[in-house]
Amino acid sequence: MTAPGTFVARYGIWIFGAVLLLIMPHVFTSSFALNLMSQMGVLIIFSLAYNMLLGQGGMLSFGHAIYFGLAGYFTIHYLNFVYDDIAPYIPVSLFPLLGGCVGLFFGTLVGYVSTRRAGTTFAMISLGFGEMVTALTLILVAIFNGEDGIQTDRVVGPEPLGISYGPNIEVYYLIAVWVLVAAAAMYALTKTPFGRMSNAVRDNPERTEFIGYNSQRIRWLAFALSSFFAGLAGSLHAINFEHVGFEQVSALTSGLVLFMAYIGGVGHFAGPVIGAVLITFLNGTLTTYTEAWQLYLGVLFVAVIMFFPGGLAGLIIMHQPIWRIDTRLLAPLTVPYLLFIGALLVSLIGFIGLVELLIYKTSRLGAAHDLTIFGITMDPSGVVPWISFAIVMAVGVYAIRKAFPVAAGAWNTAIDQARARAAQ
Amino acid sequence: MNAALQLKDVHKSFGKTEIIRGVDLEIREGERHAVIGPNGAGKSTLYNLISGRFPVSSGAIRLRDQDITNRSAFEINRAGLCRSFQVTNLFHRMSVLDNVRCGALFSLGHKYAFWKFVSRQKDVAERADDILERIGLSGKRDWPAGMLSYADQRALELGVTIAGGGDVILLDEPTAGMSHSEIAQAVALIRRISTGKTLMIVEHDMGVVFDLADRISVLVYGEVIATGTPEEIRNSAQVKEAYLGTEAT
Amino acid sequence: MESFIFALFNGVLYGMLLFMLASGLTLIFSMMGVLNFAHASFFMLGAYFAYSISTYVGFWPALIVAPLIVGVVGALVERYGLRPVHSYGHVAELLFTFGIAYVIEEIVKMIWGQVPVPYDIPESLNFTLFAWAGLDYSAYRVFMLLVSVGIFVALFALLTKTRIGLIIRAAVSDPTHVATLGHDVPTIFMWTFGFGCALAGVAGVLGGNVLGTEPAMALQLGPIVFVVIVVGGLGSLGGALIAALLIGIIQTMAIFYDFGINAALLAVGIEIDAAGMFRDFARITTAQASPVIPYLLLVLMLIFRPRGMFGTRDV
Amino acid sequence: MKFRGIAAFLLILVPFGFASVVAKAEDTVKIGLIEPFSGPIAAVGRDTLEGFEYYADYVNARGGVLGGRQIEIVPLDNAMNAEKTTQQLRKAIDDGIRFVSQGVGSNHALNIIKFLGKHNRRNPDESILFLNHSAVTTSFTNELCSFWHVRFDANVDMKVAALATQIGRDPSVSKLYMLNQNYAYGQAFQSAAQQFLGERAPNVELVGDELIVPFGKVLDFTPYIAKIKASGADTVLTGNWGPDLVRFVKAAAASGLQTPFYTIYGGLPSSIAGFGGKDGVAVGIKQITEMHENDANFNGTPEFEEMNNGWTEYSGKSMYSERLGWVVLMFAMAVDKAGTDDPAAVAAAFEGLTYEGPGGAVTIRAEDHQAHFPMVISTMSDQVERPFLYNNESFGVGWQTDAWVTADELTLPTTCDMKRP
Repeated sequence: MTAPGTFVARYGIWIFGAVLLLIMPHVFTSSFALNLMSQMGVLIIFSLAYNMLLGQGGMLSFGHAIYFGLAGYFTIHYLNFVYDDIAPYIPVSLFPLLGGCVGLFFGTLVGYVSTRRAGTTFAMISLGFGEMVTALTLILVAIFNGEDGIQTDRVVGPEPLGISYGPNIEVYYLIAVWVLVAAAAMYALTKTPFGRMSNAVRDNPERTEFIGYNSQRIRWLAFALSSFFAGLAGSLHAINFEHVGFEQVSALTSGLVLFMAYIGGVGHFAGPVIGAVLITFLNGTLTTYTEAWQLYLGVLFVAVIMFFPGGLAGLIIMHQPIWRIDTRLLAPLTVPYLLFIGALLVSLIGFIGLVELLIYKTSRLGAAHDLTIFGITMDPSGVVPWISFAIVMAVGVYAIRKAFPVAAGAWNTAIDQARARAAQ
Repeated sequence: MNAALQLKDVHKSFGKTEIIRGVDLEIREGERHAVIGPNGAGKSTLYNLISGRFPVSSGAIRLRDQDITNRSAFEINRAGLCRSFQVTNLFHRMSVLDNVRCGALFSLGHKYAFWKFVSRQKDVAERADDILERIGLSGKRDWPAGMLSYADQRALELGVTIAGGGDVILLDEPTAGMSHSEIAQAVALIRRISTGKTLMIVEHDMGVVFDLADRISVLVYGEVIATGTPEEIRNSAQVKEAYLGTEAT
Repeated sequence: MESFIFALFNGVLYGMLLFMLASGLTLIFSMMGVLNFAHASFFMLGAYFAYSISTYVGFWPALIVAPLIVGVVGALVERYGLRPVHSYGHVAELLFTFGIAYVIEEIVKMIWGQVPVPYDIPESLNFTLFAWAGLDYSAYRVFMLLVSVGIFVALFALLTKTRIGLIIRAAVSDPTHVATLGHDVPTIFMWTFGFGCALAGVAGVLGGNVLGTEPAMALQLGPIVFVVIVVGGLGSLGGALIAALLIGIIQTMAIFYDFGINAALLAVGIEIDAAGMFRDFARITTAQASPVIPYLLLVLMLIFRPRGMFGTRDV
Repeated sequence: MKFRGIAAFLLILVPFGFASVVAKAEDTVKIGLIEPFSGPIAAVGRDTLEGFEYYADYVNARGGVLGGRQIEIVPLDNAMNAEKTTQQLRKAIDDGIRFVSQGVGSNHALNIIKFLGKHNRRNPDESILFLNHSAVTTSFTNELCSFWHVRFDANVDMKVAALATQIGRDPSVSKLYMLNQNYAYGQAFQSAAQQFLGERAPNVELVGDELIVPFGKVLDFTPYIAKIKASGADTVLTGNWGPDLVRFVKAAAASGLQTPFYTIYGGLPSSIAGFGGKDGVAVGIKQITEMHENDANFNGTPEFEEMNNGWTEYSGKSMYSERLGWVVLMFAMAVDKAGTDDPAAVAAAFEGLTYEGPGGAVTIRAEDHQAHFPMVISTMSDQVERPFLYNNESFGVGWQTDAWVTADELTLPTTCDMKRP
């Protein structure tokens, strides 16, 4: 990291991100899109926080939503207390900090016991805590109000600078600012002694003990700091929706953030950002088109684990050595990659067609309607659509098997050329 | 002469099997001390007991005037004892530079700090540059450790070990698996890094042992059967019978 | 005293059902070191296959065929999914099985729909064998108990008394060594995984009609099965049995001998405001808390004795 | 550790265009139906959608509303996630939808009510009316009541009051055991039952009153069955649903417990499919509904018979929540009465609106927008004329009327202090 980066090289991506966050609501102006983007922001923070555990610290948690959700509950309660004049007023803009502290508190507490072990033991303990807290949120109705969750009105107290946080756009910008602050803070953390040692503990916990570090202490610290940012995100989530319910602490949310971080790529700082944006987008829009989006999401997750464990960010980063040397080396990759993507699309069309047919068959036994897939209307009771999609899928899979070695070969050639050029 | 490291009647059993059966050993301040012995004699176990990887069953271990018996590994390391591993034990996904920096961080007082950048710490940079220079990996500082050649990984292993600045150094078969030319380089390296410090080394290659060591201890079936200068060991009938006679390399 | 024995008996019945669920999981872990998150999903597949098959040919053929199909599905998942992931380490394997569990649930919904399927206890065993304290115990429940015991005995014998058991155990501790002896380790692993899944299938066939066969059943049962094998000690068959019985008995006792937290708090002089925010704490009784007890046990066990009651290694 | 991967950000955002598709301006009156069409209980959402579509077709085939405009049902998937409900609500607003309906999951309904409370105040020109078809939390028509909310189902208190009325009348009930889920709904059921049993069934002794951790966490109900036996109860009252009901009934049947179960949700297709008709009949499941197919009232009127037969033909399902029809039919009546599709006018038109259903008059009370109608308590039986049909498969069992509870008996006071715009 001694590369003499110019100002643009070092801060360019951050400025780009800030500008993007600034102009997005002017490009996509609908209330739905605005809400979706706000949610993306919240989940970017949450999945980056989660990746402090999984990607940076090597801890697989099945229960990180606890800190996200509990901070949300706290935020809503506090807002309501302010309404009822029980608690002193705090500007809404600073609530995320408060939520972060709640996350930090619970993270420190639970982390103390759960981080004494790493690996699968840690994963199991997180599962156990997750189940217990979810059960408690349902039972302790006075605090969590069960399935209904609790509600608030975020427009409270004086309005500094005329910002009331009534309009959604103001909340969007609040989230945008916090996304930048939290992402920068978490990025900075990776560069500190703690961040480095967190990586070291992930790679080889035993060795850290022999260079003077207590690996449990590092895991604990990582866990607590990650919970802080998870709490920060949870607080923003609560402000955004003015509601928090048991879903936010449940295994569902824990699983979702795991999906985001992993599909985006845990090996790279920006991976969870990509994952959060992509999954939130799919989550929000695919439901309009198909009932099977959860299956597609699951298949995508399994495919990432099996075929590209680096996630989407990993796919991009594996080309970094090439473009660093010479972007023109990427040109010969175009055709093989397009071939591969084409094959992938063909097999996907076949797969999606079959899935949609099957779903239609099981879910609408009674009424006989026509089915429209990819703009083609067909009679799902006949055998023709089934055979057609099966053939398309078979062709696609065959093409993938042919195209993959070509694409992989092209990448190998390019990287070899890049290395040869670098050695010169 | 003061003892840098002292073992008194150390025992270690795994289940019913006693691996270390009452070891008494004294490593003097500033000497290079080799431990030799046949396979399964308990050399690695002895290291693991000293460095805090396993607790002892009975007995006492002192590092200078501190009792380090059954203390945790990081406490022992902070007291000034550092060790390497027989099987390369690095942070394989991190860069060479970061491996060395990690080794240096604690001892330079940066500990668990999360409010300052590693790259801005002059002391860390100086220490890392110095060590990379000494282990000959300055040119590969940005390589991921996992991608280094075997010999380079062994060198980095040494680098991480000494980065913390501990002055009692335990090396576990540092030349295992190396070719002849690599061994010569490794010995020179070990000599360089251990100058002015106390070195304890487990080694199979007798050439290396007799080349480096000021004194040698022979460990057989969990017991030290002899300690002395290379000359004394070479001429000891007891050692010959128990060890050199059958397994000399 | 009789009521205590009665509660104990019910706890044992329930515990043996848990053991049947967990046996395949502990087998897979002890052989392969893989914590199979999707185990309950294979259990669910067993129940669904049994339902479909039994509508055509009846319960008894389904008891044989459904686990076989589940076993083959499991073996295929191992061969084409888990094996390639193996090289990324145990956490990746855990993640993979987590993903598979998710996908299986969606596939089950696609094929059998989201509404529970009417999978019933077979007529031939649906008669009352004996009654105790006013409760009828059907032949089917006793049959389930016998099968669980049979599974335990058979697995125990398989692992300790047979040649194949020796090879498998050797393969765990030293795969390369076993491979050099001419045994095909990947194939052994594949069939071990398949066999473990088939055991889950058996549990599914027998348990599906008692617990209800629906797509969410895997999600509901998954965590408790984990608790059983972790508390018992990963890889320990006897540990899984004891843990299953322990959890079964504790949960049953907690409901039988209902005991309120409020009473306990009052006993030590703490009174909780009946209208305050923490009033619900006071309302909790052991019966209500009984489904949470296993998780408490899990967390405590992992903190104080991570290898479980009878485990030989940490999780 | 470079941040360059963010360049992918842009690429990913490209398809965002989809999200802001502008609604086509068609001359239909749209009802956005926000239900789970994916996720764990999508089947319920889909059945609801089918019902809405059938009745919308029914109205449209008879000339639609406002002299020829068609009613269009727009499905909006919330995947059983309360936050997503809010999101879909925003989407509905973007698409110019002014009427939304929902009913599965009272937490979702609560979100809608709260959201509309703020939205309709902040944007009076884009007001939205919420037609609640099944969310039963009592407070929605009490302290949380809203001008923008109309409820077509009886609330928990009304249903429990109806059950308590019948339990008080039933001479075979003397000792009652109660088991509920330990969360907001189950606790509400419990306290309502404690109140109404005292008022309407004073001779019945409550010998057990338990709460369990909800949503499928309890696997073995045998200990509870043993407790019921030991308590000497002759009747069970439970608000449970889903696996918590299915396993409870299965365990009761397996242990030979033969005390009738008074339930609210025993008649859901997922419940019957779960415990199976045989166990249901063996235990003696009772349910409370607005109507069931084997009731004498149901088969008297040709109009209703035609409507119902058409439904079964259309969907392959028996009628089990007739009120889905009321929602659409009464909506059409209200729009025509108001003479406009302006939500405020339609909401006002709903007040006091009466629809003559097969079981009697359905009236929307003006004070709290709560529908009032007679309800019927029925017992599961395998000796019925019309067994329950789901997706063209018969469960082999159906319902037989025990007794009706009149609308007057169900009328409870409201604390609603409605603010009208």
